[in-house]
Amino acid sequence: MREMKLFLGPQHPGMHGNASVHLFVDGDIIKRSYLLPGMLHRGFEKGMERHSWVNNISLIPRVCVVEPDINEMAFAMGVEKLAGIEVPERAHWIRMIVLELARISIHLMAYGGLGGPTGNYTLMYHAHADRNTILNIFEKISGHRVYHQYIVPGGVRKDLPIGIEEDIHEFLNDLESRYTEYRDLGIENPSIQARINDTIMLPAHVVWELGVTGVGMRSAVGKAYDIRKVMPYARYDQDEFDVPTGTYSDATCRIDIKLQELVQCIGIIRQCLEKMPKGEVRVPFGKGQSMRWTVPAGHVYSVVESSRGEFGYYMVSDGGTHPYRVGVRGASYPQGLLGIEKYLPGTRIDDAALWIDTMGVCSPEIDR
Amino acid sequence: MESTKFSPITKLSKEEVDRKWWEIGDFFRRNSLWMLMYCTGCCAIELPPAMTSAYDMERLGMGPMATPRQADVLLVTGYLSLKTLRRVIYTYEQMSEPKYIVGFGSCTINGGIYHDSHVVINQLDQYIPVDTYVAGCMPNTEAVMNGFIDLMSLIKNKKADGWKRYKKNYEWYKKNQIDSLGEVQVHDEYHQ
Amino acid sequence: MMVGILTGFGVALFGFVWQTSLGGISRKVVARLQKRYGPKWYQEFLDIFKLLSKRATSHGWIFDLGVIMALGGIIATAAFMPVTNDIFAFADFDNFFIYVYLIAVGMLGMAMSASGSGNPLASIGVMRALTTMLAYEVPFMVIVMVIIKHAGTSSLRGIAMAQQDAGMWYMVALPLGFIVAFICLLGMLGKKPFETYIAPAELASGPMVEYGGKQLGMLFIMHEITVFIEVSLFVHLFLGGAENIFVFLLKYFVVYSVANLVSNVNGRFKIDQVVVFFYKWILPLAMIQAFVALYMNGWWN
Amino acid sequence: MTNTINNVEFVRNLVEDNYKVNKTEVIDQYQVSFEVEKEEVHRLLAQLRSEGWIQMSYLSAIDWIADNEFELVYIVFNWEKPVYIQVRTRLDRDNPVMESIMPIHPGCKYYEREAHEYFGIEFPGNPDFHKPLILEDWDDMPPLRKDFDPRAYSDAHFSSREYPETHENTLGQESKVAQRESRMARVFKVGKGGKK
Repeated sequence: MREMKLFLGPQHPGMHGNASVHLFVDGDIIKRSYLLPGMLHRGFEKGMERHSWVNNISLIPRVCVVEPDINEMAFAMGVEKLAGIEVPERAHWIRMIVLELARISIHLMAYGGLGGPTGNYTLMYHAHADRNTILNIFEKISGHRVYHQYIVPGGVRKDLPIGIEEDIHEFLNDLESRYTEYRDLGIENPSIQARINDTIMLPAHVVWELGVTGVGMRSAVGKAYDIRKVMPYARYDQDEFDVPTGTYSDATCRIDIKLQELVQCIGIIRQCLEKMPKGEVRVPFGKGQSMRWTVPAGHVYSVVESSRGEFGYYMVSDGGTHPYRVGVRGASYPQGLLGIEKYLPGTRIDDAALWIDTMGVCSPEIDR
Repeated sequence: MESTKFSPITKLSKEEVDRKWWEIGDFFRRNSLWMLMYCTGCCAIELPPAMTSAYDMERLGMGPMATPRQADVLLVTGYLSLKTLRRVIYTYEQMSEPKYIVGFGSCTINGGIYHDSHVVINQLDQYIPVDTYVAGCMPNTEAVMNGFIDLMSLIKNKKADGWKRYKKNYEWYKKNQIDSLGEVQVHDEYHQ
Repeated sequence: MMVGILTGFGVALFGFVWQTSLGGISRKVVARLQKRYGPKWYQEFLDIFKLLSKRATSHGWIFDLGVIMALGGIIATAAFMPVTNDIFAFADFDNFFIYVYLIAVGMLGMAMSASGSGNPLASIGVMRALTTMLAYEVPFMVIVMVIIKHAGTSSLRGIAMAQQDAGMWYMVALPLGFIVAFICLLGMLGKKPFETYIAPAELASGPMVEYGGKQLGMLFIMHEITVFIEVSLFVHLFLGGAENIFVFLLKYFVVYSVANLVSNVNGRFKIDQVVVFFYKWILPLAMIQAFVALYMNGWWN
Repeated sequence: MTNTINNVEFVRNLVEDNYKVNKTEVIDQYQVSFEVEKEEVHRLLAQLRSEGWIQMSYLSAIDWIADNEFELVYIVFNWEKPVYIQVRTRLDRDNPVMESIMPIHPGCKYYEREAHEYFGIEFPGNPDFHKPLILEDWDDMPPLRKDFDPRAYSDAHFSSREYPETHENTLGQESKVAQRESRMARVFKVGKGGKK
């Protein structure tokens, strides 16, 4: 069989983002594979330098479309650390609720995304139906379904709407009641287990070599390496939640960890809703002229635990009204580029799309 | 005196017959639009809720199709960097006639939030013929469904003729593409 | 002779219309399973006529000839299919082996035109379609041989009459055989657990990658009639044929919607898992059923 | 988790004893940054890796155009002792060359390729750092340099939509153009130091 070249190209039903994977295939086995990034590149870091600190609040969530709140939180924490702003107590708890709701919506999308390459579209439809309820809750909180611009430097844009607690509680109870049904449809489904058991391995030495973080690392190394535990930000230290880990990291283990994290998120949100104090939600910055607000000079690397791993903003300010340099460390950068080049060959064509989903490769983060 | 019941059958000219067949074809094309599974930009995150149980695009007869040959609607969702635009032009030219384009988000109308970026084009209409736009920076899912219904009504009153415009002034489109993109030829780093 | 040919076309047309509308209804049933409304019941007709109204690119004469050969072969097979005891085209031509032979003509036509389209994904899809066909044909043949041996005749109506006279369907008489045949039916219809050859996520709809307007429309018509042939074959072999048209339609509806619901809750196997699954589990079951039916004819007749 | 304060102390003593550190900044209990000479970066990163700072989180550059220098930033992290260490070095802006650190952290092959594409920094030792990665057929200077103006490039290459200035009065209101001009005039007067 001579070597054939196939494109898991920008236009492919299995490719969720917009990146092109060049597969050199012998029969069904992939011999060499390269990810060609850059389809979604829009000069994001150059754009950040041209907008003032306040304008960037609207540009920030557009980095990674699947989890915009993680970017807002990382940017807001970075600016607060540079400018030395202290966020009021209630804002911390509201931020945690928004972040955990975003994490549930991403895990649901990732779990539904498992249905695409394996062909179980019913799982995808059910997961997206629930995710849509979260988007409606976000629309009530911040006015927009996907890009909320809700977490701003200095706290949260405005307080939670009255009566949002009932919606959140109702959604959480509904999701929890159908949790076993979700497990039967996906991870306990024998036809899907045949696709994800003992395949797409991620051994521990690969984790350190690539720099994989998040679910990939926790499923391979077996320790609770989660930024919310290791470097608690925004009152995560006052919430009891445990971090699921595993040592034998195949696709099933990673997806199982994501489902257990889903349950933990539900617990976190419930605790936040009880412990949330009354009071101020935002510290105004820039005494009225927010467009000419200057942040003192300094370097900071602010980090947030996204659903795929450590998501960091490296910010440099030279004391002006515009950020001097902003670097974005995407959580799926290592798995995406180097992982596909070194660890995708050897699998079959059918596993390529599944490999990209379970490893959590999100192409807007790679191109920025 | 002739009988008024059977008026003489007016002999339809060839164009009228074609137009009648075309209207019947439009009825079928309108009610079974197949969109191409190609998430070109960040507005594509509003397609899953539109396709799945929340808003269910299949009620309108629309469904995702895997390859450009089979699809008739190309949804250009979100901003277009130069690399994506080259591949969108490739894909558009592979689709079978009559084909339609829906531009999502303000980035296809005037460059949106990336109007000053060195890699994002500002106006999609210069490069490929766009039939209808859905405004908004990430248009809401209801707006997306309204966009589809707008496209259907355009097909109904025969205004969705983007592919005819593309054929008629092909050189103008090609000149714009070459000016902005340098060359539309796609040769990637790993092309042996 | 002319009447036979006309009724043959009538049966093929009826099969197409009935299966297409049933396809629309089953898409609504599956939609309800997925918490949504689903398309209009005549959506499949709209899709097919829309495809026929579009212009499409052709990749050479093999590409077009293959599609015509596929459609012609399948319509010819459907013409021989008896619908009920008294509605049939040719009296003594409804032998089981005619269907097996003529379906192969249709499938090979499609394979020829798919590989003629020059797209590597299409050739991989065709290879997978033939391997899946190899996997599910063998157990199915074993079970059908048992039925033919037992019913004494290999004509479809004869088998149906045998079951009606004995008042005992082969579904009850050969329970293991029924399960094996149902799983092979899932393979034949290309339903979800064994849908590897038109898997959108890997091969971008396999052999149908390069098909555009008219060719794709003809392929859809061929697919609908193929489904009609296979399901009505299953009904005649295992559910005892039909006295009148309504019984046939009811049995057909039940078999098709059960296959559809089973397929919509399962994921897809990989191609090697499909072959291993059939040869490791289904073939031994078929062998056991054959052994029990032929040599231990004790308890049921 | 051990008390993080002594983590930072532990890191500071470790680095400041064996290396000539130009500047040290403790941003907070979880972050420390060191400015080191170009030659010492490899030894420092190798020692930090042996101490446990095994994960290379980020690598990028900053273009200080004022003092004609690039500044390379390596951010490493240790999950046992959670301290982010930023190792920063200065490179000359005219021919920026920095030995690749792939032998120490193989994971940063693509970070270096990206830094080359955005800033033009050479990384000998990285097999294909000069190949284009993100930008395709890019003919201008590396885009993330401070003296590159994307707005000018965009206006030169891509035509943008013109919006006509004619605001015709459809509802019969009296025109607001005069109000708009007087408001703009006041804004400029305030802007140029006029009293509020």
